[in-house]
Amino acid sequence: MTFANDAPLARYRTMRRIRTFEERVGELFLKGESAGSMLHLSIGEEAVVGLTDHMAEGDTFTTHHRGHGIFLARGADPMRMLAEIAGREAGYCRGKGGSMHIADRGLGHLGANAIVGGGIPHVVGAGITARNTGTRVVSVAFFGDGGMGQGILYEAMNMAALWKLPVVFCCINNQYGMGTRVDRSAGRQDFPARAEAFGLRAARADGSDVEAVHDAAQAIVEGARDGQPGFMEIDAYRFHGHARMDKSPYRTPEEEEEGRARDPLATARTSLADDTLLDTIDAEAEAEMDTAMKTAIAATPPASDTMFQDVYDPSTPAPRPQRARLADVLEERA
Amino acid sequence: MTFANDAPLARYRTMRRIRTFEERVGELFLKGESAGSMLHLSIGEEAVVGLTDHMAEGDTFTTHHRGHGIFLARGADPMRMLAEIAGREAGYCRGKGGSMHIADRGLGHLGANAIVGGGIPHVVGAGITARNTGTRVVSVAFFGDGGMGQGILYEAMNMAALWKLPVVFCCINNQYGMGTRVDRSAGRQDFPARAEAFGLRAARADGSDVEAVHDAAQAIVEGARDGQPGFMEIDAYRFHGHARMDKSPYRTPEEEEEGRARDPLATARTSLADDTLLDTIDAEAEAEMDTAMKTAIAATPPASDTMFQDVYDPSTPAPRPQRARLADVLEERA
Amino acid sequence: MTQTTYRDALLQALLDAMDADETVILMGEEVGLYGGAYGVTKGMLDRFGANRVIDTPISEPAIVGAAIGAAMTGLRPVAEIMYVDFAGMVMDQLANQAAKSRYMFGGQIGVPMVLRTQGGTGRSAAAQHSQSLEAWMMHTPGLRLCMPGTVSDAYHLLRDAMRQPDPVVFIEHKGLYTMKGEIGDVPDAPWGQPAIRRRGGDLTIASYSRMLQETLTAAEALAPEIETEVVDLRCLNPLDDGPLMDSVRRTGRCLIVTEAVTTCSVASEIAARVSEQCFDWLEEPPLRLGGEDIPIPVSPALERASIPDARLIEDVARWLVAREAPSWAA
Amino acid sequence: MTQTTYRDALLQALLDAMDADETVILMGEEVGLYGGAYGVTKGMLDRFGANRVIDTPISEPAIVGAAIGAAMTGLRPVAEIMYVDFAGMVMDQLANQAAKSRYMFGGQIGVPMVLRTQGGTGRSAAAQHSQSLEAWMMHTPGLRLCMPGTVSDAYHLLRDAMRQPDPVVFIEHKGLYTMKGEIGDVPDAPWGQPAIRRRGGDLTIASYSRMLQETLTAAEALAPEIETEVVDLRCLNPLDDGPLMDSVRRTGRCLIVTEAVTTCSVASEIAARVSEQCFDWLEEPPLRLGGEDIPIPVSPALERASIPDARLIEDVARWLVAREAPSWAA
Ligand SMILES: Cc1ncc(C[n+]2csc(CCOP(=O)(O)OP(=O)(O)O)c2C)c(N)n1
Ligand SMILES: Cc1ncc(C[n+]2csc(CCOP(=O)(O)OP(=O)(O)O)c2C)c(N)n1
Ligand SMILES: [Mg+2]
Ligand SMILES: [Mg+2]
Repeated sequence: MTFANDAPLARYRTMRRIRTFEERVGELFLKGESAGSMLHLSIGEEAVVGLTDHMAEGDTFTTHHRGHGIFLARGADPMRMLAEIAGREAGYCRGKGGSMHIADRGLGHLGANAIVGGGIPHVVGAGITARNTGTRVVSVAFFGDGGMGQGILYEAMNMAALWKLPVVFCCINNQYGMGTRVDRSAGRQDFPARAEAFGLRAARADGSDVEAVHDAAQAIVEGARDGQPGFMEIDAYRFHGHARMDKSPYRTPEEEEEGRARDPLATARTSLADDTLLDTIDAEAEAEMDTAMKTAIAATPPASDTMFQDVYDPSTPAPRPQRARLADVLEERA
Repeated sequence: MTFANDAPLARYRTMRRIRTFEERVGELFLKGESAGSMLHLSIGEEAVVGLTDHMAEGDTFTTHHRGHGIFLARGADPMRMLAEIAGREAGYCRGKGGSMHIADRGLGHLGANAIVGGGIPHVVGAGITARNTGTRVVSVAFFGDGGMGQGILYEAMNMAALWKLPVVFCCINNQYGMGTRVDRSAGRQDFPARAEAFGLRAARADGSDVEAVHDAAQAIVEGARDGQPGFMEIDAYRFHGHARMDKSPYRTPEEEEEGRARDPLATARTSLADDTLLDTIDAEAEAEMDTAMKTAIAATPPASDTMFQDVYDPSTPAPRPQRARLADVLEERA
Repeated sequence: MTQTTYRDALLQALLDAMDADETVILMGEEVGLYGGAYGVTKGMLDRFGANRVIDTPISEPAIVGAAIGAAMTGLRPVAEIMYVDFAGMVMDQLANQAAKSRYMFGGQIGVPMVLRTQGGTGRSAAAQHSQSLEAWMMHTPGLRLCMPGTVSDAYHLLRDAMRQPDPVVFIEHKGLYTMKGEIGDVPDAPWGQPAIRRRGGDLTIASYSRMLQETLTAAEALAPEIETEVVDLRCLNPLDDGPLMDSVRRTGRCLIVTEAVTTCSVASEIAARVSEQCFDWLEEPPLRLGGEDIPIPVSPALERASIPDARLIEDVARWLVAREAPSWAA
Repeated sequence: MTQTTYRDALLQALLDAMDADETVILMGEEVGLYGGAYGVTKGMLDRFGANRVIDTPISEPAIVGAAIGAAMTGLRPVAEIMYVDFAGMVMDQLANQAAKSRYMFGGQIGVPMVLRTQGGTGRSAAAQHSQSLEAWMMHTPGLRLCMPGTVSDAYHLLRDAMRQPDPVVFIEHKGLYTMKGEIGDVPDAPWGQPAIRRRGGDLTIASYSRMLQETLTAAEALAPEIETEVVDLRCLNPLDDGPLMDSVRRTGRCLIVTEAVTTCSVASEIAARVSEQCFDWLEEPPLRLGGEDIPIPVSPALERASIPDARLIEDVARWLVAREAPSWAA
């Protein structure tokens, strides 16, 4: 089946693929096949697709640690993502980066980041490149409500506003930074007001409704393309724990139930109303992700000498392994 | 002559003492008696006295590198300041700190700072102390318009708002950070709006009128004492260059003339209108600062072994001088 | 004495200090309601309330900055940075403010705070959550630096740290939290001094933190063939190197084992001191066994291969003492 | 060839690079209208315009972060941090982002940027404006690190730095800007390698940046009594130590002179390597001559006394080679 790429149905499909993907990531961990337990699922935050749908080929972006969904929305190959999350050579980063450091230059992904706020200023630089080279490229920084605590965000927003760069700051507010609800981390919770105070155009949208996000994001992303940097808050809920080991004991079951009721997939299903078609899409997503999962698990870990590669560009000799250094010293004295 | 301490005439006197003091600092440099040339005069910014007059004994504060005037307003001994600026043992910091690192625990001065923004978060901690110990102490961070570029300011303001701490952030906007006029560093120049976006009470006052500053600062400082942190911008002009070597070639003579016309001392003289009395005050200030200057210049530099003192508290052995370390090695092999 | 864990020993130190001294406060991300990212501070919020156990926004520079201000004004803050990898965000507050205040201000204003954090590999947490950055702190006069490698030290060093008049960076190891051991009635060695963990005459191995445990395992395996003296450096800055030098002068051989990137590391500093002070006693050059000079890869196999373990320590020790070349040096 | 200054050599390198490659941009505080805090970039704004010479707000972390993003997307930014003392604000962007991107992302995304900054003592600028923090960068795999100590290197190393595919931290010295010298037609040594500045058989002194000049002055004063070989390390990370080791194997003696705090410094790293690689050739232990382990005091006399100078280098050299004890070692 086909449908226009930038349309509610396509958005539903992307959101479903994200959710199914994230469920597989959870299984990967349970199977003991993931590299570590620092896996942050974006379930509940799929409506970010409403913003990414305004991005075009060539546009660049950075994400926080909870970035799987964003990258899928921008065209990622689920197999290579899962392989990376599993620490396999076939992964996007050859098993060096893992879940929190996926990147793909070709698709404009300048990198997920395990430092809260760490990737935010990079879009300012991407904006300078766009300006200086005269492209119409937009660069988007995705981060969480926790990122609102990082001073570097305000430094970056100020620069973007000052230089009128084609840059968007997108805060996915899932109400929590680990165990801290946003009312316990923000003196005032009106995040768009902060961005406006620095001279950005700002909006907030309901993250349980991808079409609302899509509508609000239009002016923000297109404004940025025209040199009016923007800020967008997507108001969502983190359905699961912070990472795989967290059972969220700091939230009540009632709150969780209410939060999970704000489900962008459910909202989309209701409004799209074609259950048969949607079920087919769901089944396709399952099949796609199952295949990706199998291939990723079957992939091999990186060979141990790859450890010394890519510290620098190949024009610089790789770091000398310490066994070689020690062997030199000791052999000379043998 | 005597007059109520917190009154326009007293404020004029303090402003005059600051100005005369800063003129002496300039002379100290010309005489070759200062430690280095990194001396930042606060001439033009004396109206900060309108805010400091709301501070009480026990209140604490931190300043930026241009902090001489603020500290004088809080009771500094000009001789000990000049001695410090000259790198003498009799200085506030025994000749270790210099102009940019004057402090005095007794007068509540937690330290001037040569890192733009560096001292700002310290008042948050002072605010926690005040809260936890149940005092009515306020802590004020003084910084320049350049400090508005530092992310740590926003982190600190957010914390102060979140925890309702007795803290004031005071931005002395002298229109320049070195050679950069504020319109070239700020995406949007409404600084109080930034503070409000974080949940602070905020105000801006005309820095050429100390009484206007005094009026505006009242609600800010007293609000902070009651647990409503505040932000205050004092709109002033940097009369001279950034530091002693800077002739400000990046500003036009017209702009400088206009800026220097915004003179808080001239404004105060006009409104106080008692020339004889004011002239006496001026003369007293000159005499006071002349004496301070003479004493400071006559003071001795620190002995060279003081270099190893105060790296740690005396309970920790002082760092071993390297000559002693080398002597050990070499003597053993003699 | 009963067995406890490194984690619980830390908790006990915090509890005892907060019971004894009401100026002690905790502040950091997730130290309260969540109980600490690695569970160290569980229960503290309920026990001491939100004024003394302060959950903060994700604002590392201001967390350290606020702790400094609190310390300057009479409290004894224990600030937490969740991973030492975030040190790059706070080195200004740490090295330019906390470390230098007493000095710059001529001795007037001390900063009696503890910065608790944890580092190291072992969880496939990748390049930004697995580092060992103690060298940055050791290169900063004015800071004190502790890295406990035993359960007893987790307790006693943290208690001692909270009594210091100067800023202490206290780096735990994520791979040690579940380690079991006993808390001694008294510290294994005085504050600021190394502890000799094992006596032996053939070789001195200096280490600290998790690598101390790997070293002890290796020493056990080497005995009685090779008698290893194991020196736990514990308090790295200022470093009291006397006991280490005494040991090396006895054994004539010194191996330094750390987990950090080797270049410009604590191991390099120790090696430099050993050759300065023990030159005429040395049978062999002091050798560094550290982490490879690379970022930490996420792949569990690569991560493990990038740092020393007991096996590698044994290999090098045998070669150093008995000239038995290991397989990898063929 | 005509004499020029270290400052003008740097300017020339920037001009030539920007003329040759329009992807090169400058960004930092006061690099444009003001012409640079130390006057290096005077005239650049007029010549290249505000899109390529970018005055920034006082936001060091975001300056480095923005440079990283620009580098990732095709430009070759030269970002400036006015004083290396502000490194503590940018180490996260530098060490966790710039240095690790290529590695974490499996080789896909390089960060070809230069971070220009300056450090060192000499201006009574006190504890937060006088430091030498290169050890932090040398401890960071993925960074390149250069510290030019001659006029010709100021030009050639900066040009080379701007051609690198990886991030280079380029640390100038505030005390060298007015130093005069010639820019060679070709670099004094290949990129990444040390330069032998003087030949001699009695003693090797390794140094870089301003201490190289003090070392050369001392070497001159020592000759012909003591023939000193002076090795300029120039490119500290990754360090090609081969030429230094060759030299030490010839002379049997090594002194390392730096301005930074000695503990855990570049000098410590060099000393560790020398004893590892030259143990059997050494007549004396490798010795470190560095800054005192203290913050830099503002008093000009104390500041001077806190770091090595030619006189002290001479003293130690005479003692090392000729066993003449200096007055201070009585
Ligand atoms: C600088 C930094 N501080 C702290 C952490 C630890 N940490 C990882 S994720 C996280 C919470 C982030 O919350 P948010 O930004 O809202 O993202 P979310 O996890 O909710 O998607 C924290 C504190 C980190 N990785 N980096
Ligand atoms: C973190 C940091 N960045 C840069 C500098 C260099 N510097 C010193 S003062 C100054 C300008 C500060 O401007 P502002 O805050 O407005 O204070 P003013 O000098 O105008 O009083 C700069 C850039 C510094 N000292 N610290
Ligand atoms: Mg969140
Ligand atoms: Mg200013």
